[in-house]
Amino acid sequence: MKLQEYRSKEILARHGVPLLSGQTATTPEEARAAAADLGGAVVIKAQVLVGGRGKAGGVKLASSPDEAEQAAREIIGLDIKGTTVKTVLVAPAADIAHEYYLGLILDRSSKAITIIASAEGGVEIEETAKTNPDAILSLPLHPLIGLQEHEVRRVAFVLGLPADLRKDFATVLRGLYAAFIESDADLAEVNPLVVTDDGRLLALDAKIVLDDSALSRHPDLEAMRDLNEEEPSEIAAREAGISFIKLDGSIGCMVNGAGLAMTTMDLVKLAGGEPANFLDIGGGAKQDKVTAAFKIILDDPNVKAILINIFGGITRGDEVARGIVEARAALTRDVPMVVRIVGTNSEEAKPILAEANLITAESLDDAAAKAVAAAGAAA
Amino acid sequence: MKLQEYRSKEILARHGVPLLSGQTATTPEEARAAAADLGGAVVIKAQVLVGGRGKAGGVKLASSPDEAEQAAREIIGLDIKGTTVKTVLVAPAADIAHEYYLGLILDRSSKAITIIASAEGGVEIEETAKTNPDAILSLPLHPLIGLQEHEVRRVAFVLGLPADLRKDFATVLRGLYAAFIESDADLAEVNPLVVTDDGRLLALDAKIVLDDSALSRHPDLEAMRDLNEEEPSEIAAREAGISFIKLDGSIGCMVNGAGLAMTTMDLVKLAGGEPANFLDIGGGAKQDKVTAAFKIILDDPNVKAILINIFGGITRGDEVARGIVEARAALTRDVPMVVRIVGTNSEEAKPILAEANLITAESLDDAAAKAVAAAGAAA
Amino acid sequence: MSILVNRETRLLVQGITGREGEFHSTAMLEYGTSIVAGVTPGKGGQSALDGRVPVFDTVAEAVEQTGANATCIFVPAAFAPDAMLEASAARVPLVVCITEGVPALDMLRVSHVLRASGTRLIGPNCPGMTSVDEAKVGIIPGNIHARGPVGLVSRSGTLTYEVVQAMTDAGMGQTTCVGIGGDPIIGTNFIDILDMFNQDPETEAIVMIGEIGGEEEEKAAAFCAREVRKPMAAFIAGRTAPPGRRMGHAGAIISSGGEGTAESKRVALEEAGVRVADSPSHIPQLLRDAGVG
Amino acid sequence: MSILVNRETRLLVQGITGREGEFHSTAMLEYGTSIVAGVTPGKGGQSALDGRVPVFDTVAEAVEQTGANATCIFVPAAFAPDAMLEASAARVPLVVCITEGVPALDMLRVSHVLRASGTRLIGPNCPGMTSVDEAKVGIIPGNIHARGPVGLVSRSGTLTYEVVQAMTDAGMGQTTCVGIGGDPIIGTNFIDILDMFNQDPETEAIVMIGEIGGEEEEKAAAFCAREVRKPMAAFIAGRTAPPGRRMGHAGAIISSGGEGTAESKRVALEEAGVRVADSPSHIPQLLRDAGVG
Repeated sequence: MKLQEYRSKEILARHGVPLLSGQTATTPEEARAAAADLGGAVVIKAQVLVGGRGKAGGVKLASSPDEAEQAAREIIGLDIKGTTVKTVLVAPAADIAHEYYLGLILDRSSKAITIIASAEGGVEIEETAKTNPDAILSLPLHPLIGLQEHEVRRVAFVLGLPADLRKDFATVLRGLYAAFIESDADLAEVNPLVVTDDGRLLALDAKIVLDDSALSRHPDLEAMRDLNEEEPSEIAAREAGISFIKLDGSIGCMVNGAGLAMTTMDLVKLAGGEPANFLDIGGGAKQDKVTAAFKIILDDPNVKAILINIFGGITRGDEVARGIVEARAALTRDVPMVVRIVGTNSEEAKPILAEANLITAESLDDAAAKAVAAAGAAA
Repeated sequence: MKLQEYRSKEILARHGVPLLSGQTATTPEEARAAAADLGGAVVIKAQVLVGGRGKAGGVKLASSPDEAEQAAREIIGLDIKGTTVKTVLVAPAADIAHEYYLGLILDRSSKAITIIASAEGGVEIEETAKTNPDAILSLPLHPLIGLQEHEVRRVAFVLGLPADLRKDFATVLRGLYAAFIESDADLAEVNPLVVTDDGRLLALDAKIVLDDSALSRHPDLEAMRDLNEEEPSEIAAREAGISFIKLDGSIGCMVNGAGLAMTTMDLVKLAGGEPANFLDIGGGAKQDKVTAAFKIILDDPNVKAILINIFGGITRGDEVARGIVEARAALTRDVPMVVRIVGTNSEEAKPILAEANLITAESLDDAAAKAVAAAGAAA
Repeated sequence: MSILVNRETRLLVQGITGREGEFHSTAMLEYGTSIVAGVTPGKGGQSALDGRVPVFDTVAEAVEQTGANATCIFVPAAFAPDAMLEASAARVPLVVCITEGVPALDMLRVSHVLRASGTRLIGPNCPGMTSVDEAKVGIIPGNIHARGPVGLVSRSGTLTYEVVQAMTDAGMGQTTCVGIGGDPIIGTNFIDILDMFNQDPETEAIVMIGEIGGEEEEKAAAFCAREVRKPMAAFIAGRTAPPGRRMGHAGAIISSGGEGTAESKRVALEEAGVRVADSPSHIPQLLRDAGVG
Repeated sequence: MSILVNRETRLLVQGITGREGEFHSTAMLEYGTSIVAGVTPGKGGQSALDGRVPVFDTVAEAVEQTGANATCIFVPAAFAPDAMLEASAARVPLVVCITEGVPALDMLRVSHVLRASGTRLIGPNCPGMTSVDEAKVGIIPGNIHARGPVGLVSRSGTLTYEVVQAMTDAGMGQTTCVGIGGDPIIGTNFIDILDMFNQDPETEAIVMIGEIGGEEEEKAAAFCAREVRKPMAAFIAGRTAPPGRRMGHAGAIISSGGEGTAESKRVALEEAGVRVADSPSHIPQLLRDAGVG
């Protein structure tokens, strides 16, 4: 789960990372008040989870409350890569002498939390990785003893920080590490980390991405979820315990298992169609989940057909078949459905599906082809 | 450094270990007041660092303040293995249904903190190790991840604790472990850990031994040192940065290096004498240290001769020789001195020693023989 | 021959008295797997699966009493890290963790400790493995297999079943089928299993099922080019997955920088001489084209 | 031949600009040791020992720039654990820590991490080692040695010098003399070094200097009985030490239960066929009796 900048900064501040926290605002008037309250020049920043807000006009400087209000007016409501800006952060502006990049990632390859640092901050690290990979220090930490003093020193020396800021840098890196560990993060980055004209070290922007598998032990962080930036259908799916991602095609998919769900999408595409979603209904799919899945899929008006692909293992085919038939009876919108059920009790599933007049298929390739045909006919 | 029972309990209580802490008393009247304050039956326990206080009469039950005063009167002033009891602990008495042993040691052999547990508590674990070694569970913990839940469970099951006390046991073991780690202990034990007649789990006695090398980062624990139980000469030595242990012989030893100091003692014994002390003056022995060492050695009236054995490495022989000559001039008591200086600048040391009329020796065997002879002549 | 598990496997099940543990243990027993012990703290002395398996309080005791040499873990995510560490501390050489949703930082710790102590960890969030007609450890349905010359390794669950079923339907049997798990931090990766198949005399060909996310397939491709001389086919799921989104599996995510795509993995494998299928159903034919069967 | 260090040793000194570090580095340089770098954080770019050795901010940089393959640590106890970890992280294969007074719990952590990563740690609280006429790493006075056929290993400092001097005086030279340190938790124990000497073709006989505390001498005795066919002599310090007291070295303590006595060690060694001396000065004769020299 990605956290908004102001939330990420909240967490880092708790761990002693020096930053200019500012105030959030959802209206131009609030932004004006915040600027007046902070005094001096401020920067107004769109709080969105997608990247590239700067280029999209989502970040503006303002030297007075008037200008802040005007800037907020321009930013709030702006569409940035499909997300409408609802909130801005109004933070004191800083005079920047130098920008650095400092991040921690959970690197699956080295199976280690890895420090990523660069003296070329302010641009996306992926960009630096392409243009100047030698400018990036990548330092994997020991998984059992974590961040050590010599690693803190080494990063400071490699970045070439002024000697009198090395102690402050240690505070930043230790705080970033503590925040990473204590919030079970996948990523925690400060970009840019700046040295100001008056010689202070400050985190000007921050980004934390949390490990979804660990969220259940962090109710305080779960509460930071920004529902404003999620598809309502995805919120509904999460609440129903279904793994769902909305896409742009016309063929809704309902599958058990993530790998098989991706494969089903791939085969829809291979058969000439476009999947409308990724949907993994999980193991032992019961009727209430099937019902919820139907509703989520059909709430998308683009969906012209549904492909149901269930490989029975834990899940029993006849139970799923009955669930489908019963759930379908309650649907508000009827679209063609292609159902493929294999594995445990798939034979028992066949008469149930046949009686309900559902299109069936033996192989996955066949099921995908039939779903694409059905969607084409319905369009 | 060994901590007294009441100090050890203080630390364990801070880490949530359930116990009956009680109050210390240094006079029978204080013990009476403590017993009255606590109410009910109490146990009066001598606070000494040597073992076997129970057999020596240092632990007594008292069912009233009167009895408590009487018991304290008998215990305070008692000599237990050379230590005079100054303080007693007055603690509530418990009705014991079962006694267990639970300890954590730093095991040099497995290089791990190791849980030692036995359902046969109340006796010294060394005793159980001899009589019934199978009754002892020895469980080394992973040095980097420490105590794990499965280890807590396992100890509880092996001890055969009642099911409803397993959760309380987890509190005890986790608390003991936290106390061990946070105080940099060498040993932390609860013996006995008891189940009372009314089904409570309690630490009735506790012992913590601290790692001397880590004391500098625990000023609060250093302050728990019981100077009452140390030889004044050993206290003086520690303050002078000298490693010193008083023994019963007549030949004082002053050596640089611990292994060589032990060897010097061994050779004194081999030559028919008895060493009066272990004394390691450390590397680069300067004159102030030599002066302090002389004073500490000569404060022991049994000392009839001094054997000085210096192997120059870091330490320069001529400097030590000059230090000896100058320090000797200020001595209040004159005993024969045998000086052996080898290694760095030992040639330059010779004329200095000769001029001062000190007995010199080339080999260590020779030095030991001369010291024994000198002590015999002086006696 | 087969890899990881076989007729000598003496299986312990951690969480055997739970719903999932009991259901799948019954299926494993029916497949012919020798389940010698179960562990549920507090239920020591009882028995499970209609009296067929003794239950112990601790793994240490179970191992001591029964000589168990492998364990399958069904305990909830909050307790799974401790269960894995317990098995390793009791020197069980093979630990298979089915549990889904274990936090990555826990797995960082656990996988490092287990690897350093020489314990082989499969998973977590994996379906386990079947050595066909010898032993089944995990949740792969037993009836989809047929014995034959192909080893299969996969990051996925039901997709594995899909491929196995397609192979069995096409008359192409398997030695061992292994699901290594879909999480970012897992105990055993593709290369470890490919190496075992490469050295197993009875395995004549290898199928690898990957998906988007990470670089493990690319690394496996490099390993195959260097070490593996047996015919190979592969399938990579997620060609249609959008970047930056987690596709069900915690590990299945294409980074916003574009690493971890199906295309990158496909190209790497093809360059290593591995035949990559467009659909799971094409795999048997690709292997036939390579001279298998 | 010799063990651990030789003419190929390219030494790094951590804490080279400190008082101890500078003094002993000068002595090592004078002995002929090749010191290629020093590390003092914040002094990178300067030089030490009258311009003869470049100083770096980090071990990683020093290794990268100079190819250092061993390090000698002189930093204060509070910083020594981090220094050892830094050397290991930079993949320096041999770490010699002279520093005394490192807390045992720190060493538990450090020694485990270094061992798991394949770094050889000698010490802490040790005098280091000399491969006679080849390289000296540590603080053993160089002038007490003579080259010859005997390898020496010891838990002690000045006692080591005493024995070496006695041997040299008696015309019995050494291959390598190693002080492994007097702390309870050390990186390398007797057995590791005995094994190296046992395999070193030029080492014809071995001297072992032990002291009270722990069971390492007893374990070494068992190893000697099993593996070592070269003549051996030993000395154990502390026959007169009282139980329960720490004799200077953090590790030199006889437990109140009576383990760790000089007598127990002496008996174990004699039973393993090792000749045990009553005085360090007897060692050369014991070796002669065994046919050495």
